[in-house]
Amino acid sequence: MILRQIMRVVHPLRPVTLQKNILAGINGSDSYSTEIKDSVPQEEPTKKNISKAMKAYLERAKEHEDFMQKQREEFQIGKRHLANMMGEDPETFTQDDIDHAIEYLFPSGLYEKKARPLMKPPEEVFPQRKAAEFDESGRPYHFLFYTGKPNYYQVLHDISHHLIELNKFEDSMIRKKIQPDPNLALDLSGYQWIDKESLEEKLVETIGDKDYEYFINCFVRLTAVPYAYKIKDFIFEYTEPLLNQVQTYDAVKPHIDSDGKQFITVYECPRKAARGDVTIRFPGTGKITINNQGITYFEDVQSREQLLFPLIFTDMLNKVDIECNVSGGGPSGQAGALRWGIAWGLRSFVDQDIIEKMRIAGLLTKDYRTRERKKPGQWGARRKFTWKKR
Amino acid sequence: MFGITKIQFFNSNLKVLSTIIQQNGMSQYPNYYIKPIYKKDSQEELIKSGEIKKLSHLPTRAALADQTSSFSNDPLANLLINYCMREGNKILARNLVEQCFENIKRLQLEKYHKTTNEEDKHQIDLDPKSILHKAIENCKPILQLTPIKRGGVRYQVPVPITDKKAQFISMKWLIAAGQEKESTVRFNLQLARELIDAANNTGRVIKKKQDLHRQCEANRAYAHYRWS
Amino acid sequence: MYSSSIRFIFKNILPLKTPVQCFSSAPLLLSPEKLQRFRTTESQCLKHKDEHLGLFYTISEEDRKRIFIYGGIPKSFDVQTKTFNETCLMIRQPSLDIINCLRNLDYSKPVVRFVLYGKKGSGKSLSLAHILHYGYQSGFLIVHIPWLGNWMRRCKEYSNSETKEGYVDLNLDAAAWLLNFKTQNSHLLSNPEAKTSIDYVWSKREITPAGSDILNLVDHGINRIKYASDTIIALCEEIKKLSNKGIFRTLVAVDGYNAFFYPNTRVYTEKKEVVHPQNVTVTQGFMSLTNFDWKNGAAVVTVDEIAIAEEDQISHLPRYLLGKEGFEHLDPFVPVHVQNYTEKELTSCLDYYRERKWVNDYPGLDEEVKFVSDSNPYKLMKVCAPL
Amino acid sequence: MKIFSSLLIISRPIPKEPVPFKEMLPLKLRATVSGKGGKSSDVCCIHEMSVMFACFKENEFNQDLCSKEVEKFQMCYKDNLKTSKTKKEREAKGVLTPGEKKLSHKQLNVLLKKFPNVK
Repeated sequence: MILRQIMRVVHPLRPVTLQKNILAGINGSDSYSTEIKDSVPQEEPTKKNISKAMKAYLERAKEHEDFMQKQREEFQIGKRHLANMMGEDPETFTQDDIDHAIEYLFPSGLYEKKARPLMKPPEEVFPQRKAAEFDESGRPYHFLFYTGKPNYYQVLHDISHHLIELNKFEDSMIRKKIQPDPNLALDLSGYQWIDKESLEEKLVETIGDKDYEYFINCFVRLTAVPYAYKIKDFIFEYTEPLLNQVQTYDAVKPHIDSDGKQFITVYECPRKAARGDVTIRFPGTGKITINNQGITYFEDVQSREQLLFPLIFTDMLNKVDIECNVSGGGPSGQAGALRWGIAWGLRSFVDQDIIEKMRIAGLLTKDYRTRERKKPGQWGARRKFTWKKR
Repeated sequence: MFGITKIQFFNSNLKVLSTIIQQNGMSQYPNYYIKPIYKKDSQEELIKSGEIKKLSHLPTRAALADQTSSFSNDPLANLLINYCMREGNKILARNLVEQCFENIKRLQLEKYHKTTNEEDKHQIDLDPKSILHKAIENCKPILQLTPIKRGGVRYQVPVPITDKKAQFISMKWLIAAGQEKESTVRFNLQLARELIDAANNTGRVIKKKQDLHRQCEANRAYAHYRWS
Repeated sequence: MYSSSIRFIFKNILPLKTPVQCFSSAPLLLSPEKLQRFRTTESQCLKHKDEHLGLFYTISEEDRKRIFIYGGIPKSFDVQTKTFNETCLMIRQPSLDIINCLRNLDYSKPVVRFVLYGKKGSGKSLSLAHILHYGYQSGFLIVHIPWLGNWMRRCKEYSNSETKEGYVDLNLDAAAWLLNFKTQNSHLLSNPEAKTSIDYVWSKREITPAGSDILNLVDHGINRIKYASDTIIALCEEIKKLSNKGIFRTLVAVDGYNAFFYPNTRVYTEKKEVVHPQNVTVTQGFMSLTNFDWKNGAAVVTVDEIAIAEEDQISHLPRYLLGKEGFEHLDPFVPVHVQNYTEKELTSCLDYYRERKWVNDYPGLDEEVKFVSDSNPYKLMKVCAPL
Repeated sequence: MKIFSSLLIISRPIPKEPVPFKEMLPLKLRATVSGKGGKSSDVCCIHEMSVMFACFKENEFNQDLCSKEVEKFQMCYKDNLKTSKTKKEREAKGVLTPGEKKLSHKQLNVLLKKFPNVK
């Protein structure tokens, strides 16, 4: 849940709404994809010819609504209790405060984040359900209702519709002897198709592996059309960006110290078991201090070269002063930690272009690889015991 | 607390979008991570050819501990260090290879001072790295013999090999030649001699390569066997 | 954590000596102006002045054969000189300071002691070599121990002394040293006034009578290895007397002097007990030479971490390395700090390397090398080696 | 007596009961094939190899003098690797290559699905 929340922040491209209104414009009905709350009829229908399916659905919907209502009330009470426990005002107690409180009251070291205690509004905890897909007489709204996966097939239907349209358009352009503009061509680099789980969530339907593969194949074929940029919005709805660059470039503004020098400190630079922090002062003379020692702190040349790497890469070797503290791990790990710290701190003093180059040079990625654990029943991480017949 | 998690998440560039991490063999990086391009000039080339745009959306792996953008850093020399390494003792392996380079320089400089002719002097290569490159290039075999069982008989069948494999074999031979010496001679000195010899297209390793080619030639009748 | 890697890096050079980057020779390709930047043609150490700081000067082949044939130049540097086809030393501040002092000393006063100290590989031994060259050129009688660690930690042979109870002789090393002394000073020893003052009775039959040549005394020590250690003591006393008389002006130079005060030697008695350096016979002679009870001479010694066992290499400062005993023995002395390269020395050294075709140049080499080696002369040499 | 009777039983003719045919599976070919076998040979560049060897023999295995042949051989091998790789990919995906006569089971299945049995 936490992650999902964050994702929303990271990817503003992705539609935030969870309402299933993708098809609303096409067949003119909007009710099949709305939330339960909106669609559940509040008063009993008076008509006699209400179908059995509708009846069953209404029963289920009411049951669910009652359940959710109960949950909501419980959540509200729980929230107030929690606020009292934390000594804060229950009226202004937000979801963030709840999360803090839970973290504080039930500290959990469980590795799997999903297994940790949480308290979220019931709408987030319990899965969404489809609203009624048929009217009172039992007639489905959607023409693909009987496929069992109407939303999924609707998307495929749309794809084929677009494909036909685009082909027609291309034919007409060829007749006019107009070439497609290469500048406008659809650039999907940096994006990937949404994965199966997100797609399922989006469609509120479970789909099989083969269905997903078919879905991807259809989209690949659609994007191969020269005029695919005309339906950019439709295609990007089903993609997600691979990497959000803005975050890498977002360097912190340097502080000013008492001497009027700019400085920036990077805390918790990790590599293997080593942890360190790096302070970079701008303008400097190229002095480097590691644990109150010079570069001689590292005996081997490789570690020294590691510290040199970000500095020569950005041409900042004699322009900054560096102070580092590092502990834990071995020399190589410590040097790696400091290398990352220096590179990360230097972003504040160089321009965007060089930051991007540094990223491609692999300086801004945290090297989170660690020693693989030994497994029982074998010699080490991978090596097995010598095989003996008996 | 959550503020911090958020920042860490951003910093690490990790793609947590899909909860399932796309596995990439035994690697700890997902398969869409590209390898770092850590040399400045190779980045310049990419910028010129415009391929850098394609990389701008892909996350990069962290540069390894022996990679720097310095001109003195040579990937092939790093590879040689790694092949020489025993039990992860990289400091020793690096020292040996660097001493070997030093010895190459000493031997070549000695030759340089001995020759009196100006033109001959220019002919002598004083760069140990270019000698290493030449030596490895010269020692690369083209074919390899693989035993293939046919009707209960093992045939040594000549098989073409990829460039990567050829390079590995070449370096393996060079290191083995360096280790094959009297106990009074140091490994680094012997390796230096072998490298200089191989760079001049003479010496034991070149002979070994030619022997392999000779054997392949003798067994060329089996060439059509290969995998079934 | 790091001790292992330290040990590893310095293992190869431990018994040798750390060098300074200095050397040079015949101009090859560079223009004269560029040449001036790192090389001087002034081979007379007498004339070396502040303006020569950071420049290389050449030691002629004869001088080198005279002074350094039995050591005095660290082995790693020796290899360099062979590769470069010439012996060049860099003129650096510490050696220049001492040479200036030696030039202006009042030799009627008791002996002045200079102590060169500095971190590993900062160039103490080569500074000493420069001073020795000066001493040789200006006619000093040179009493030079190339590397004391060779006696205390890597002695060739040891035996209980016959003349002194509880002492140990290092006769082979002593004889080798006498030979070294003879070659270094042969031109001075032929001085007719250089005579022994008293009789030396070695055994019933062997006597060096008073009034015989010092050269005879030295030769006796070389020929009768059994008495080499005792000869050194006798020689030291004679040198002191002759210097007091004004016949010789003496320069005592000891590399790794602190080994005289480091108790864990690798010299053993016949019972396999570790011998304190003060109980080694030859020590006596040099201890008295570094004392200040004589005049018309000077003593230059270096204290070095490498002269003692690895586990005790904590500090490079003289007080630690000499210990209380040694410090009081030398007190008062002139401490001279040998530091890492300055910016000018570094560029001069790298220019020299380039001229000798030792490094393959690339942009940014100087800065990178400076950062990686921290301007330490020995480290710089090692870093430049594979480039 | 006992033996005799048992013999009698044996000699008695066994009544032939007609085994009724049961149609366990429908009597027609299936529309799919399973992916067994399919080993392919990767022998290639034999001609280039023999040319190269001939050159080698002439020049006492001095590679410098045969650089042209060697390059040809290596190019051939490289091209072969590339084509076989793309071919393998297509086969694994079941994409049909026009004009290809040897088909993988996946490609066959695609083809069979396109032209099903007449019912």
